[in-house]
Amino acid sequence: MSVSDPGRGRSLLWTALLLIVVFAVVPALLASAGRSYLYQVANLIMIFSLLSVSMHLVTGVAGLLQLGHAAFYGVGAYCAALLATHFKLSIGITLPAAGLAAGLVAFLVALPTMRLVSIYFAVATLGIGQMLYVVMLNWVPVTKGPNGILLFGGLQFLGFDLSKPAPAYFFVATVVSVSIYVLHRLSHSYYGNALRALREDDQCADAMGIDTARLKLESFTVSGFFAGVAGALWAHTAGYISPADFNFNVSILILSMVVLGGLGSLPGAIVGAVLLIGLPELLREFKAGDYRNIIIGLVLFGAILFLPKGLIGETSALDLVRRQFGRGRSIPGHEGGVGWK
Amino acid sequence: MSEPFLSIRDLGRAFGGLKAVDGVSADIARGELVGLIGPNGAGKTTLFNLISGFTPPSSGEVHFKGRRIDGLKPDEIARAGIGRTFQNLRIFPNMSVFDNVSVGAIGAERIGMLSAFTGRRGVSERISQRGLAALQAVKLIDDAEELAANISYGKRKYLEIARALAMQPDLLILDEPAAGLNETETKALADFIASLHADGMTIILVEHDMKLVMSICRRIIVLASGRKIADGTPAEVKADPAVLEAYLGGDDA
Amino acid sequence: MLNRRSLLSLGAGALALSVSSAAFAQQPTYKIGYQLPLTGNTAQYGVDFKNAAEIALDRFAKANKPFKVEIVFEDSRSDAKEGVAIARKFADDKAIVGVLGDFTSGVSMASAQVYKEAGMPQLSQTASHPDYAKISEWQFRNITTQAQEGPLNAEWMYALGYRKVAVIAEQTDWGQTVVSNFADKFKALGGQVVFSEFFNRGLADFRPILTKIGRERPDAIYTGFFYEDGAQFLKQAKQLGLATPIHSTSAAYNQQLITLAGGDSEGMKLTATFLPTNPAANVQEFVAAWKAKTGQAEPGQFPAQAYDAVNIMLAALERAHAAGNVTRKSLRDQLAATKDFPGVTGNTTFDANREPAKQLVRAQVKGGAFVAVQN
Amino acid sequence: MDYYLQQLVIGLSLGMVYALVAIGFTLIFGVLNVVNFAHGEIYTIGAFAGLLLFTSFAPPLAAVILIVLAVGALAGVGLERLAFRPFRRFTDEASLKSRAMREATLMSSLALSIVAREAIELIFGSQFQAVPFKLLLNNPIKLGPVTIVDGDLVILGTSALMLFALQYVLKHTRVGLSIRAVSNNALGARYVGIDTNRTIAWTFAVGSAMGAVAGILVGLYYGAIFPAMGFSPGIKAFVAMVMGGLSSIPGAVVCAMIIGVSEALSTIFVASVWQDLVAYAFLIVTLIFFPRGIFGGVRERV
Repeated sequence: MSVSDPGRGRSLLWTALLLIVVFAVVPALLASAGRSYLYQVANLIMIFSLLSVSMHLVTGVAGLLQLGHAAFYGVGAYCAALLATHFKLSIGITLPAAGLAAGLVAFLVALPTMRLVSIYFAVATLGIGQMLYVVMLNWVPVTKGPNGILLFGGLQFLGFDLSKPAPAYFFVATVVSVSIYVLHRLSHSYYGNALRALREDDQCADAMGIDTARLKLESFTVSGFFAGVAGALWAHTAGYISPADFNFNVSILILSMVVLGGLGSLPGAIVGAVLLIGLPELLREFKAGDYRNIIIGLVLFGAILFLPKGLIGETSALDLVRRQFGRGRSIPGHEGGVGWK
Repeated sequence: MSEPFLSIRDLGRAFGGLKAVDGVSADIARGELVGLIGPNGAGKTTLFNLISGFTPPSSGEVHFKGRRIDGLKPDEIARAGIGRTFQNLRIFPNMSVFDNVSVGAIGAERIGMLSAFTGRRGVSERISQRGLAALQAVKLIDDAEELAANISYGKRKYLEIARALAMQPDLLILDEPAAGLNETETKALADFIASLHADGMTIILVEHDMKLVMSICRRIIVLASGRKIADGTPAEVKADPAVLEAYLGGDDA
Repeated sequence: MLNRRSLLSLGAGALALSVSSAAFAQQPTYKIGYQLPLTGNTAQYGVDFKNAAEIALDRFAKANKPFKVEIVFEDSRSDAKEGVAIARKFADDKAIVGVLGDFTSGVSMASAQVYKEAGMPQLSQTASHPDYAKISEWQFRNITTQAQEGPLNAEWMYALGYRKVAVIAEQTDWGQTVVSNFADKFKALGGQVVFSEFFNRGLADFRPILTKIGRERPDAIYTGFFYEDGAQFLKQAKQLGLATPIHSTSAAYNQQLITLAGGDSEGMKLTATFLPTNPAANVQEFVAAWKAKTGQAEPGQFPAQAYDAVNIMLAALERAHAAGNVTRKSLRDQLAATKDFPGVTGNTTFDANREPAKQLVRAQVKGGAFVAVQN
Repeated sequence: MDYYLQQLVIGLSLGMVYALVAIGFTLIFGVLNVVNFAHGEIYTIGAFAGLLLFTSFAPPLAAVILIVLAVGALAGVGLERLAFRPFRRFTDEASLKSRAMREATLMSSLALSIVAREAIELIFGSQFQAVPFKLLLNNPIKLGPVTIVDGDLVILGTSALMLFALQYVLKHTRVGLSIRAVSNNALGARYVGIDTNRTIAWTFAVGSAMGAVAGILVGLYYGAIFPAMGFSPGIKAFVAMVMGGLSSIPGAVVCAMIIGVSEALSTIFVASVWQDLVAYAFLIVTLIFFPRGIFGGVRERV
């Protein structure tokens, strides 16, 4: 593929820019500010970016309104915390385990509910989220219920201690970047197009030979997996988790991020996370005090009113095909007839 | 060569007490272009839905390429090689024209999640090729990047057909493709369908526009009140008194 | 509204005062961080703490001490992720030598991870989780733990002749300790716990549980709730005609309980470390200042704990200043050395595990007020 | 036996509270197909408005209810104007009930509900408001082996009255007729000269007025009026509506009762902390067997 290919060039440029920002510019700024508080905010923004991007796959791309995402975040966090406290495992193991556990739970709860459509599916996810929350809160012998779980030992990876703010930042940034890249590939591919078809008109997608039930199940499971990964990151960076971190309001917060940035847009989901985590902290700096939450509500309202497509509109998978053949070029071996005889 | 291409045997479907489709049988050979006509409420769309699996039949069987397909889910039937369009134009409005068409190819290729990571080779390349070929066939290649919601009504009609073509189906079912088109557009569409047929595609066409059906179909099946009342060449059907009565009676009702 | 506005201006005034005095640069100013919920579902508690803290600070400022103190309040919404961010923020601010708060154990403990790492003394007025003070040598609290309160109530109720008791508490870390500490002692005494359950905080309807309790026909009910849930519980118990005596903990000790439940709260017994009717001078001074500042009735148990927590912090700061060395480390050591601090919640001494030992008194709702009782 | 009977009665009264909230919620959904996340806040506004009236003017209950109805209606119209109308760019059937419109209004109503709740909290504080005791609707009434309170009767009466009034309004008034028309076919309604915008505003007025009355009644019933009071009944009403099949008001009422009863009865078998689990498990099981709600097959929309 030639370098002059505009689609590929542009997307490479964006990726490079983003990586530079995440791994060089932001850490440099953070280091020069010398405030662990800012590291904390940055970590939180990244964790919630992963949560919103994982919800984006289900809600933005596949169009399944998900009202219980925080529960899978919680399942991941609890899995990581339990493994870390009972078996003294480090994040190298708890992180994938948390993802798998959350993915498995997502898969199991999705099995019976996949037949449901639109608002019925949404309210089923709400019910499942609430059920998981009630379990976290009340299954005292395992989750310690409202006592929550205290993780001692900080953030260890392959024998390295990453507990200090800067190493922790790089660890979280790496995990989140890789995860978001995977989710990006999923949503920005023909597989993503199949999910979009499901969102646009599931019956019609059926008529195209797309196994919509399988797609729903898969996207829900993958989304749960990455929410679980985010949960492990939170558990290990915060050092203490309790059910309150995973209640309905958190699901709504994540949904707001996805919608604020523009349903269907992955960069939008990230922007939404940056805004909804960053803004409250920014307002704290400006001593907005009691008016903080009202301002956030108004910003959310204004964004929906004035930016009906969100801050960033939906992106298409088209540059994929542009990348493959280049625009306007004739298709190799294609003579204008149709190839379906 | 005993098995016909598509074989509908005594197919029936009742909604409550109403028999929307009542014991319809028909065989369709590979490469045929069959018109399906009938007055409003004759059960044409229901018959389509029975064949494509959107409505499960209450009686009868459907065999396609030697395989029994009634009772299968719509996506399984689609993958067996039956592509369809919808009466009320169901494109994916918030996706680009190309992405719309790609969905047909995606379904036929049965891609899995891993395909998202294999890059440009393999299945993704095949999908791109199929999609672009289908777009070229309907001459929408210049609109590939346009949002489907933003193209004209006439183009959307072609888009829907292109999406079904990207499946590379063995049988194409078109549900009133000319609805809402003007005379010139209808003519162009007729030519296009005829060219598809000339390329070897097996097509069943439901249409209100008699002129269109009569001009391109060599065989016409007439439904009335859920029953097949005529099956033959345009000339035979036109001359059939049962057909005349059904249409006149239908006007009264 | 009025309240908050006056509060704000007061805070601004205090700020201006500290700024102007800093301009003279004669007296050093030390900063204390206070993280607490000022918005959200638990804001009422945080607002109480803030009022109590400002009363304590005001009193300190008038006492002509050789240094100034400024308290930085940050709103955590009782949300762990905000709490941790605040903790980082406090830890970053080199001028902050000690931290008060948070309200819930969950947020306190999540924040404690940061303070442990940063080496910042943290004194919570309400964190009740059994493991809170075990996190590190930097965590302190000024709350009667249930390890102390539970057995005391068990003995009291056993002495009243109750043998079959139902226990119910909120489903929080604190509620868990309410039930376990009481039940262990009560069973050890030879009593019987015939019913033991938890409820989710903010439960609107207690009647299903009350009906269930009623069926067990206990001699008495021991409860672990805060005043709002408590008021609902008492009202609905009365509705259902449940006449079983009800005992509770110091957490229910708030005049608001009587305001909300009215006559239905009559007769409820509880233990507390703070009684506004206590004639001691410091108690009366606090009660008067509270009434003047908030325009409310007498302060409850929690504001009193917050008031004491702030004063304990200030006293430790004073000792550190006198020793000529105010750092986070020295402040921690001075906090740990707190002995017989005369507060409105009784004398406070931190033991080796940085837990306070408190003197509990028995009280009962009589004639629309909490009064001290012997049994 | 008495014990089970008592739990059943409690469950029914719990269900009635949910039903009271669900009626207005379902009416609005039935017409627009949108989830109004701010319905819980309308409920809270109704409770606070009623309480303010009581404490400042001490009018009789009936007068308060009338004024709260008006306050709720106004709040509903305001809500519709701010959070719903701006997203209705075209008034044809497709865009009225389009996905984009549903998503946008879901979020806009959520955003407004945050603003409203925070504003109430800023003004009144987040604690329970003290409700004068003589107003409380919790005086026990013994009925043989079971005990109910006068509030149960008031809520039952109000729910029944609301249902009948609503049926009357829908079937026998011009406004009701246009509401039904817009609900069934917005475009058709427009063709026959019905002002869609005005009809939708009316729907919000009626639905929100009912929500507001529910707020003050339940507030007096439990003696618990606080800014976050709308959250829990709001969710339960939402669940009841979906279980009931989205646009069937009687269906939502029945399902609200089912939820209430299952919550109360579940405490017989498990600790009460699990009662939410039972209620939601019930929801999931219902949806598995009735993917479109129990009463979803009913074509009549409102």
